[in-house]
Amino acid sequence: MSSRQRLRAWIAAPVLGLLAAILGWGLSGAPGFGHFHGAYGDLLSATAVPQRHSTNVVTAIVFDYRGFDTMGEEFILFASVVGVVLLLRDMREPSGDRDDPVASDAIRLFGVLMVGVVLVVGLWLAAFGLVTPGGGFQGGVIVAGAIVLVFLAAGYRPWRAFGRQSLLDPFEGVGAASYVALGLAALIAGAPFLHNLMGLGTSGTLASGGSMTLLNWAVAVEVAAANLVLYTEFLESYLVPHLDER
Amino acid sequence: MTLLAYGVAVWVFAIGIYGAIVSRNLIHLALCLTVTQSSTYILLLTVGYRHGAGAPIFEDVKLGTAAVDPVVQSLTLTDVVVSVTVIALILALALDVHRQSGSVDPDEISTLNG
Amino acid sequence: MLETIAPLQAATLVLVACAATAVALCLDPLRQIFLSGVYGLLLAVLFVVLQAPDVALSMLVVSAVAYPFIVLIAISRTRRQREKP
Amino acid sequence: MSWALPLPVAVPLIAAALLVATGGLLPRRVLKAIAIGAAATATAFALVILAASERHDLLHWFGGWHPHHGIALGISFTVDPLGAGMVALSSGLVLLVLVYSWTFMRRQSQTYDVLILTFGAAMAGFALTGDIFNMFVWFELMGVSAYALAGFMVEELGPLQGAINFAVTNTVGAYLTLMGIALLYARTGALNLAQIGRTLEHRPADRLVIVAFALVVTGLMVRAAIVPFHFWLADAHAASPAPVCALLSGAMVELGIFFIARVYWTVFAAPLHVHEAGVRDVLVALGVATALVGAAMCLLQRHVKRLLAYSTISQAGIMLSGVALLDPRSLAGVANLVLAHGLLKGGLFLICGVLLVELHHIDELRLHGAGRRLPWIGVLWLAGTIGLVGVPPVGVFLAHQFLNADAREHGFAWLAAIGAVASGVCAGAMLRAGARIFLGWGSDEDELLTPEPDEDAPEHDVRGRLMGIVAGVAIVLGLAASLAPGLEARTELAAARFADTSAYRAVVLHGAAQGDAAAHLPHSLLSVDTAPALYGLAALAIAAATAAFGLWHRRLPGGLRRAGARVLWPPVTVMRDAHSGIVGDYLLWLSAGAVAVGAVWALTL
Repeated sequence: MSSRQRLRAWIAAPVLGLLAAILGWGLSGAPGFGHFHGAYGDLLSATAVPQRHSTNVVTAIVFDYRGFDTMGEEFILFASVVGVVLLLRDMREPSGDRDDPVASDAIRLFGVLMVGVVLVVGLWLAAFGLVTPGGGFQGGVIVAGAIVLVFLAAGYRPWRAFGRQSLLDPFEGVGAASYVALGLAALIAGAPFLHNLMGLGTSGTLASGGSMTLLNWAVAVEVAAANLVLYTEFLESYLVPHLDER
Repeated sequence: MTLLAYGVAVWVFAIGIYGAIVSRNLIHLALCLTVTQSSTYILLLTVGYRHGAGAPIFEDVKLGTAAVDPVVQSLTLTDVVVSVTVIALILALALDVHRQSGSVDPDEISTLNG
Repeated sequence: MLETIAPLQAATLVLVACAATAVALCLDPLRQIFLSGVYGLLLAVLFVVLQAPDVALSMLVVSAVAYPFIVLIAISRTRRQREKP
Repeated sequence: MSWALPLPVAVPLIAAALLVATGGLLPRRVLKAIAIGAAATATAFALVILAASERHDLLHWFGGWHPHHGIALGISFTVDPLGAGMVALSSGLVLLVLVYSWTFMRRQSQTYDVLILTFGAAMAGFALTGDIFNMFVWFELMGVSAYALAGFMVEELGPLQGAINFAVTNTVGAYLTLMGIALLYARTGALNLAQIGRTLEHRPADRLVIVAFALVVTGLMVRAAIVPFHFWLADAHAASPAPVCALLSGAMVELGIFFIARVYWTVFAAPLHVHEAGVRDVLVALGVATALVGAAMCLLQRHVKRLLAYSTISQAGIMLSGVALLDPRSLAGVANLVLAHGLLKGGLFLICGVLLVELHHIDELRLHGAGRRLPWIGVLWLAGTIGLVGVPPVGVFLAHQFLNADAREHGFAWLAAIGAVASGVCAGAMLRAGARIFLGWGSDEDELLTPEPDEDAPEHDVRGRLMGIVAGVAIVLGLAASLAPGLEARTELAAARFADTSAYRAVVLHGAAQGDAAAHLPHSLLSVDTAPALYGLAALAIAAATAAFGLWHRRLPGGLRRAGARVLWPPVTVMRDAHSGIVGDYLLWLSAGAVAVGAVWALTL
């Protein structure tokens, strides 16, 4: 450790202690733990189910009351994945065959079995987001995880065929675009951006919540594709030098 | 309990930044940032908590039952996604730095001065 | 209800603080990613006892799927090249 | 008209998504045309919104969730002319940058365009939003797009850790802001700016509100590159391609300043009213420190993009000290400064790109005399520099006229002198660089300047002429910013409306109707006197003297040089050493700055 680093560590401790003290001092003016009453949250808890026919108030907020935040959030994910692709592009090799890093048949069998299970869990989470905990984001991440399992199970080549960027890009782009498109559709219909144009359906069922359902699926597609691109990029950056060494 | 809940949030915030300041590895630094960010989840959720209240999900609970604040939960959901993306980007940058300079120690890679 | 859940919340909060400290101060990245997995799990538990199942689920999928994957690859990549200069 | 509010955000975003979706299928030119079309559409809507907002505030509730008995249910875009002006400026710069990059960025042009579009959309959303968490979302989207843009030309640009420093410090800054948002939510249970403000307005600020204010403002000051949160900016500019620099310096930094003003007036003005002096003193001090440190560092650079970056820091300090006066009139000055500086600095960065492709270097000393074959570019450089000085009647002149008049009124008359020194020194450094590059004056060695890794030019064929024309457009518009008829009165009225918190709240929470504000457009309220002209000439003299010193300091008598070196060298060395390029140092500075700001306010307010 250089002297500069040691000095930094010594100064950092008291400085962050003071920062914590200031934060704590401010928080001592906050309502006590468990005694919070916010007008906004209370109002939404009371009105979301009758208004939105979604039993999960959090999801109703995510996709409807504050659906615009979620659009921004989707694009944060989108932009960062595009950014990662841009940054790691030179670590990708142009073309060529590869050996499969996974050799054991037992692992493959396990993988094949798991893919189905994980995929079902992911889709289930995405589908029931408006009713129970879960939603497009959680489901999407898990679906992406399931597809990565294919890599373990069936070997690198089929996974690569699936994970090729040119195949995934349309999914990612269309998922992100359809969120905005739903917003613009409302605008064209003369309503405010992201206004719910569709019937609300029965509370507690899959088709409840109107256009929230569509937004939820748009997010699921975008998140799954974005995560897959992310994994592909990192995995490629890993495999290229790895295989060169053989 | 109030002291504990807010104290943990503040502690996690400070320790994450401390870890980032003394970090000697960009990957370590990225994980320290996730720790710092997790303090915001803890703070948001403890702020919105209410004694004796259930989750704001009325699937098999009667409407009108006391529920914790749903808004902070939706904010935290957004926050979690943001943290993944930022970490992915910083890691990608770290890989590039490593390829360029063969090191991930922030003190070794500096070529800018003044 | 209050009596049963408050100790649980307190215990989880303390564990979360400890785990966060461990993650931030652990200097070996490989051990750190393991610790951060544990930390993610603890956070998920905390969110459950704070009545936020949606957030807990998000935290779980992120810390079990997304983080380990990309971080492990980043670690292995930066390690290998250090060994062969 | 309020239907148009989402469009400056939605159009670039959907275009970005479609570019990714169809990237494999369409030829490059078509993709490029889509990107430019989207940016042009966004700019057009931004201008339409600006025109409409001059009559009355515009409001758009997303999802149609209008407030329920004064409680905001959803997210709103709340637009007054200053917010709309920020959108017009940022969208316009995005459009210029995309046109400019038609040839500059041939490799990876598609992903580059995608990120520029999301960056532009984020800046628009940030300027339009009336919701504090929604602000955070756009803040992060802006960041994520910019981090990637700053780091991607790895082979061509040396200092990649500039992008890392940028990403890490700004991420921590965003967390500080988010902590502040959580504190505000704990007190008010609200996220809409108007509603938070109304909940807080009846009680003077207590510890929670003070700490929340410190946290939110500190996070924004990181983005606005205020000392001691500014370190990332020069590093990020050294790493970024020139057109990205134009966006970072021309719009992103200014948006940080803009939101400090927005959040102060909508939320904190009432509870902090009794403590106005304390808030003002701290912000003025930070602004002055930023202006001077930026100017001093600017003087020491030979990497032209870094030189311009430090001048941006200096200007951000002047902007912050203008906001710090907490008066609509100085706010009008800041608005004018943002407009003129954004265009001029954007244009100057675009010129850096021209230098790079035509002359293959970006280092002032290595370019010595090389610019003689680009006379028009040299003229543009000179024009941009003069515009940034504040010489009547062009460029930032009008802004300084407002700022100085208001500073005098509040007993801060010396701020005018600081402004003249800071602008003068920065402009002097730019003049020196211009004289070396385009005229070959002075020596091609200068031990005072900091050596930096040079950049390599893009290897493909590039049409420098198109790039020069775009840069020229930006600079001419920037010069004309002070001359636009009626602008003076318009910004003054706009700033007065920006600071009229009660009207803002009535519009947002109760849908109150406003009269036609444009009917009240005042004639110029500023008294015409000789002070502004004197100010401009003083700054120009400082600039000329600085440039002359930079070019010919070796000709000074030896004794004088040695004495000067003995006095000046130690502080310069310390300051240089502080800008170490190490991210841990920067985070430490950031934390210490947050502690200082928080502690001073905690103890004095």
